[in-house]
Amino acid sequence: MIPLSWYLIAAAALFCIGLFGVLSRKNAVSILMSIELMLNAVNINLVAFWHYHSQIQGVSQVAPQVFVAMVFIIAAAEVAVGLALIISAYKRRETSVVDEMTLLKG
Amino acid sequence: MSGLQVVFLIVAIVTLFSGLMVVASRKMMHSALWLILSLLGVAILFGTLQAGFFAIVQILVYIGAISILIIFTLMLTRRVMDDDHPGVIKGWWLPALMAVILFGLLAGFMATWDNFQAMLNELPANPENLAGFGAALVDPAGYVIPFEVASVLLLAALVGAIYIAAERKEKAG
Amino acid sequence: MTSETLVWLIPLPPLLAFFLIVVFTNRNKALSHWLALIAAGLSWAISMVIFGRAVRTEGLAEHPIAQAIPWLPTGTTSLNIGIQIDPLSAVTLFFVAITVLMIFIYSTGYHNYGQPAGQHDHKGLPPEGAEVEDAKGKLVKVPSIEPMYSRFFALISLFAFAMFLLVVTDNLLTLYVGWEIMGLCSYLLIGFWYAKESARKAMIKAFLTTRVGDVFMLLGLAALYTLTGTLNYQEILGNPDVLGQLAGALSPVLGLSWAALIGILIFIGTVGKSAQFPLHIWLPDAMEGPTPVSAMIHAATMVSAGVYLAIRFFPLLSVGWEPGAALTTPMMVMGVIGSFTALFAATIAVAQNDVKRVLAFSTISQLGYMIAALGVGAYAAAAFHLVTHAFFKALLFLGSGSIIHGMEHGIFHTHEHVDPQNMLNMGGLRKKMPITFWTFLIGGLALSGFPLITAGFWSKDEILSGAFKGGQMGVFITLALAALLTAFYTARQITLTFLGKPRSKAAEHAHESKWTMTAPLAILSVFAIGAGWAGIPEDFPGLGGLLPNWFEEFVGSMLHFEHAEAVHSLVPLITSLVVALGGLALGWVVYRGLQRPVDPLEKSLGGLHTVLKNKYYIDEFYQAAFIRPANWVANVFTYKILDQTVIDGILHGIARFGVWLGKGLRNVIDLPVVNGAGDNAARGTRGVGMYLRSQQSGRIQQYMVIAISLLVLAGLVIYFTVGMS
Amino acid sequence: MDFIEKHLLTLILFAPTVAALILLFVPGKYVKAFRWGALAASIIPFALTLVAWARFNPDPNPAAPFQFVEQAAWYAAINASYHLGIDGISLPMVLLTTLLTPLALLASFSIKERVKPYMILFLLLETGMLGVFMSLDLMLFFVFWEVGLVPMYFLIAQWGGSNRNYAALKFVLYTMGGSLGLLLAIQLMGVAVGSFDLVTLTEKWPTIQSLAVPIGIPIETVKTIAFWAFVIAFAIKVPVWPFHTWLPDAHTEAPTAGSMILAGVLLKLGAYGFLRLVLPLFPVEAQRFAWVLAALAVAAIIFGALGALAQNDFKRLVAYSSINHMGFVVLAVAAAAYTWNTTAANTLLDKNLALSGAVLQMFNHGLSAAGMFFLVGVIYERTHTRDLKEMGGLYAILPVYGTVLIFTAMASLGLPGLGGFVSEFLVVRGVWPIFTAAAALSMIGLFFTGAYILKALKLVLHGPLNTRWEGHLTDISARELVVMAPLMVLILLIGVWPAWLLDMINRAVAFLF
Repeated sequence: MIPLSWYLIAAAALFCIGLFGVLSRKNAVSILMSIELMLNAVNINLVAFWHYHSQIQGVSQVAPQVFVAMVFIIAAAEVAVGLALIISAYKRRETSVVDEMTLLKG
Repeated sequence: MSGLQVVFLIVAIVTLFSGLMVVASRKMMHSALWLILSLLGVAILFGTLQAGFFAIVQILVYIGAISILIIFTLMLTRRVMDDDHPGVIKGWWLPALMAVILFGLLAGFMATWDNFQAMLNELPANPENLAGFGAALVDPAGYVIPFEVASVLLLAALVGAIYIAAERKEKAG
Repeated sequence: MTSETLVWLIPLPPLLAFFLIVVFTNRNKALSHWLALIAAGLSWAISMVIFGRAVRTEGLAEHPIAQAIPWLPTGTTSLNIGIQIDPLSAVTLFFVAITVLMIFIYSTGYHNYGQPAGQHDHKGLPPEGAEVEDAKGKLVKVPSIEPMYSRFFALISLFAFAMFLLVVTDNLLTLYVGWEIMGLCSYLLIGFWYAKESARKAMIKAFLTTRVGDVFMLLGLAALYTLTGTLNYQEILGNPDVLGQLAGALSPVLGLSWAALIGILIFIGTVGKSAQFPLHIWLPDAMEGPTPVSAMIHAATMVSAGVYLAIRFFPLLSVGWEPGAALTTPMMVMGVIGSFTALFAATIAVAQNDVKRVLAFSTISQLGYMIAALGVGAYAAAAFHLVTHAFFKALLFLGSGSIIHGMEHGIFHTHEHVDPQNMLNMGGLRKKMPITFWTFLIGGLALSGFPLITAGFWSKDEILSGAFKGGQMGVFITLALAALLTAFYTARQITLTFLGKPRSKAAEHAHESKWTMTAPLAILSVFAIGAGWAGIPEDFPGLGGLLPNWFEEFVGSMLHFEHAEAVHSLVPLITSLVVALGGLALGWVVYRGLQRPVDPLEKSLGGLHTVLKNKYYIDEFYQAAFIRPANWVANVFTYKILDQTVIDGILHGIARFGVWLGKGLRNVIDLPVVNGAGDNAARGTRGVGMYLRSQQSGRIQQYMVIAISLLVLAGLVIYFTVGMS
Repeated sequence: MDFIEKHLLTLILFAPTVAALILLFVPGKYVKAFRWGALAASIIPFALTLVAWARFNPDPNPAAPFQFVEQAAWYAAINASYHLGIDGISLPMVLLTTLLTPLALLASFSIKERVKPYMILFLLLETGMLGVFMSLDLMLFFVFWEVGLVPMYFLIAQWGGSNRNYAALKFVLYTMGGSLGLLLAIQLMGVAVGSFDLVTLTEKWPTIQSLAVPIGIPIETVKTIAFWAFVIAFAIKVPVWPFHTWLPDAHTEAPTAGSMILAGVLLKLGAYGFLRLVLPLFPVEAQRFAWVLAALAVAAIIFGALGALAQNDFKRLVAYSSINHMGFVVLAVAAAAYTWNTTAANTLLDKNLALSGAVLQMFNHGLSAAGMFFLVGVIYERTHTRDLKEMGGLYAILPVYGTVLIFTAMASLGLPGLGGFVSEFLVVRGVWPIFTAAAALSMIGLFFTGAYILKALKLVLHGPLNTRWEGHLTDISARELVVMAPLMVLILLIGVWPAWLLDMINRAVAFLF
């Protein structure tokens, strides 16, 4: 009984919050957390559209479910690798502040 | 305004607020705790969408695994916890501005869609058809390949994570 | 057991012996030779049983002992192989089994079984003798045992297997199998002492020369199989319809009928195997093998196989011919080649000094006789001569081996360095080696056709009278001349070897061989005499009719036409008497009192003798005319010019063209145009990059901000242009 | 058992690949594990082939000409499918492959360097070869055709002799050059008929009247071009004179086991292509150009033998002998092509005999050539030279080796009683009434076959004792005898009793052509 738009707006908001975090936070762990927020926003959208399409077709739709599952998996993988990298970087440089990692500097 | 809509609004507000706190708190540990709350909110949102399975998975995977992992990492990199200076970069207004514009854009785009205001009705019983979902994941004509690839990816990520984070016996240089 | 089963069993024991010796007993000399001997004995015993049954069977030619099994599936049908004993194979089996057994027994003695191993003996070389202490403690040299004793028995068993297979089989394909395996065995046995350079050459020569004939024969086989759909003797040779069809159909070659063409192709196989001119060159060189091998090749098996094949295919070779009619083309070819070879080889034999080489050329000559006999249609005579020749030639070869052994004994004793095979070094061996002498004499007389008592007389006489009756005077005269020469060189050989005084110290101290060698000689000499009595012509003055001409009746029954006997004439009889006795006498007179090891003929014949001694320089001619060109074609033309220069040249040319094209493109297009433009673009980019570089902070988030702002900008543009419309 | 029954060919085909993948994860220092593991892995397909042999019905069923068929969707978009199946022609080839690979691996135990990649490449090679023999889909055929090429290239280039780079490059470029046309022709046919399935193509392509996509060239011309593309690709592989010069180089430089497989199986791929693809797909063109093939085959027989006679390098000599022997296969193919539409009973028989002989010749040559190359390798490992002039008189030092060598050489020479004779006789007999002159001329080659074999034996074994080697050489070892024994037994078995193999070939050939 909730309009689809509410979910979409909420997801967009969450996504933008996450984006802001990714762009503005200094600490790598925080960035990672922000990314999680973005992924969650995406998931809200996916589940909402799953509900919407299932409702139109009258049958549960598989494809959105699979996408959601994929997002879960990718999120898990990303966190695992990301955190491992952070720990590794921390051990070498005693910091997890992204500003201090500027190997790419020209 | 039905009860469900009220619930939705409350949960959405809590979720967004805690999301904001995740990116705004100074202390990392606080961020992490706010994150849990936000994730929980998302799980409830799933529930309102009658996706109970994903709600549970959300709790299990995100809150049970990912958040805990993040907290562990924070504890391992202890110095960070005592970090007291501002958590955001100096020119934080630019990303903030961009986020707002992006939100406006997204909302504007979506609003042009005809079905934007479509109502989500209650689905019939057993809406998720988990058996069908499960079968589709292992059906050669369905999604077995993405599924398998994702599994391998996960495995590779785990192996890689262990490899990266493992203590090196012989330190080069 | 039924005769059929028994016939199947004949070739098997030697084969089994071969495998057993090769795989298991090759380190145990006694076990090896016992295996071989038992195998040969078994084959001999079964052969005799079969021969006995065959002789007693009425109408064996029409209803041979035969049995076949499918072997090669060919479409819906299959090619069958099997066994068949008819009169021809029965008599062949008879002499093959006996000579093979004798040669086996002889071999144990020849290879010095029971003697110690030589200190300096080496595999691949003839044993040089061992030094042992005698009773007085003095070092003496005695013959030593062959180092590759087991190997010899293995190979000769395989050889025997192949010959038995060839004889008992009922079709041309299996015959070819035996034929080629024999080729292999002769190759390996001629080169038994492979470390000798001469043996190494001789073995290849033997194999390749006979292979020339074999490939033609294979073509004949293919043609025959194509036209008749079978290779079975009875179905082709015993079937006048098939023969008639073959004779009627015209082949694409020289206007010959298919029968004639196939006949000639198969006959070329015989020419190779039976060492007829022009493929005779391998046989004298084949003397490089141990003497039992020579006996095996020249008497019992290989060369006989060639003649056997020709006799076997006589119905095809002579299709359309009957006594008195014009000869068919293959018969004319056989008549010419046979009689020419007979005379040609006999002339060479006169000038040879090696005791085995004389016999080798005499073999070629005698085989020519048989071929010529077939050419004039004397079918039974050819078969008869095949049998008698096998006996006396085996006897002569084994005898010559005994002589060589005796001489070697003398050499060991005196340490004199002479060639134990050169007859000019011998002389007077009669007293030293009595058994060898008497048996060799019997063999020699049989070879030269000594009247009445020897087998050779009867068979040779039949051939001469066959040629005479057939009206082939050219063949008759040639053969008579050859017979004269045969008697002459036989007398020369016997005189030089056994009579007179020793011309070397070694000959003085020669010693009779042991019983394992002399006993086979004695047994064979019985057959060298007695075998002739089976075929005394009925119209022979005086003796004719005393014994029935059993052989002619038995083997002659193979042919379907009646032998129309012409009016008997005394000319051939008198001729054979004159040439045999005259030749013998002449030879004895010339060589009677020879003192020094120089051949008196050398002086009297002069240059001709040199030509004869060098075998008409045919080897040299072949070397120049065929072998060297063939090598040139292989080395220079095919390999160097065709493969390496032309074909590879083209390939490398293509490759080089590819490289050239690539380089050209690079120089003309890539470097100035593409690279030029690229370089300039790169330089520009670099400049811009250098400027931008200063703008790079290395902070990921800044990059992301830029990226996302661009994204947002793009979204705004789209939103306000496309989205609005 | 049901699973094995249904997927027998897939199991045979991919067992080596799976083993190779497993070996990939074993650390390279466990040399023994690789040797024995690869050997054990290659015995699995052999055992399964025996199962297939036992369950194979030699009588072809017109409704289902192929047995153990497996079909699965692959590239559905272009109608190419994973379609496997074997009949009486391919089964002997599969057996040959699965038999020779373990033997070659056993022969490779003497490889000391980089054992891991060597064994893995070898197993992949086996899959490639087997795939060609089993494929019933041209796309699949082509894929496996190329898959076999790559490991061989590396085997030659990595473990080869002194001139290996040149040889490997020549081999790979030459074969690739042929494959190019093959691929284009396959695509052309696939587009024209709308399927790459061999069974469908065999039905439709020979009688096709127009291309699906008109390209403005008459259909006959298109077919002729496709025919030549096929013929040249296969002729290079066989190899037919004058496309043969890659072979002596590749064989000579390849490691021993590589030469065994190269001569034993890879050459058969070309001949198999002629039988499986050229004859059924291009009967009209094949008949029109049969005389060209026959002429080239005779040239291969004669020049192959003469080329072998010219060599003083033992391995090169054996390599040239392959050209000579494979010429007979092509000659039989030419004869069959010439008479493809005959109905006369005796010509049918001729054709049948020629083709049976050809398939049997492929099998026999696989045995004897592999044996010869192995024996060359054995002597090379001991003397470190292949120059015949430096050998000689070795019989006295290596009696067992000498005996084995003589046996194998005689099989190669075509001695009656051994395998080679039966097939050569069948070919000559079958070709004789169709191409009489060619059959007669091939006798020259047959004669020189004898000449070069004897030359090799003479220079290796016979002659005065070579003191240079005395005391330095050891006779053939038990492991090497184990490699030779199955080959020798089979050679003898086919020579004495060919029916067990020939019967199956014969029925398949009679059914197919």
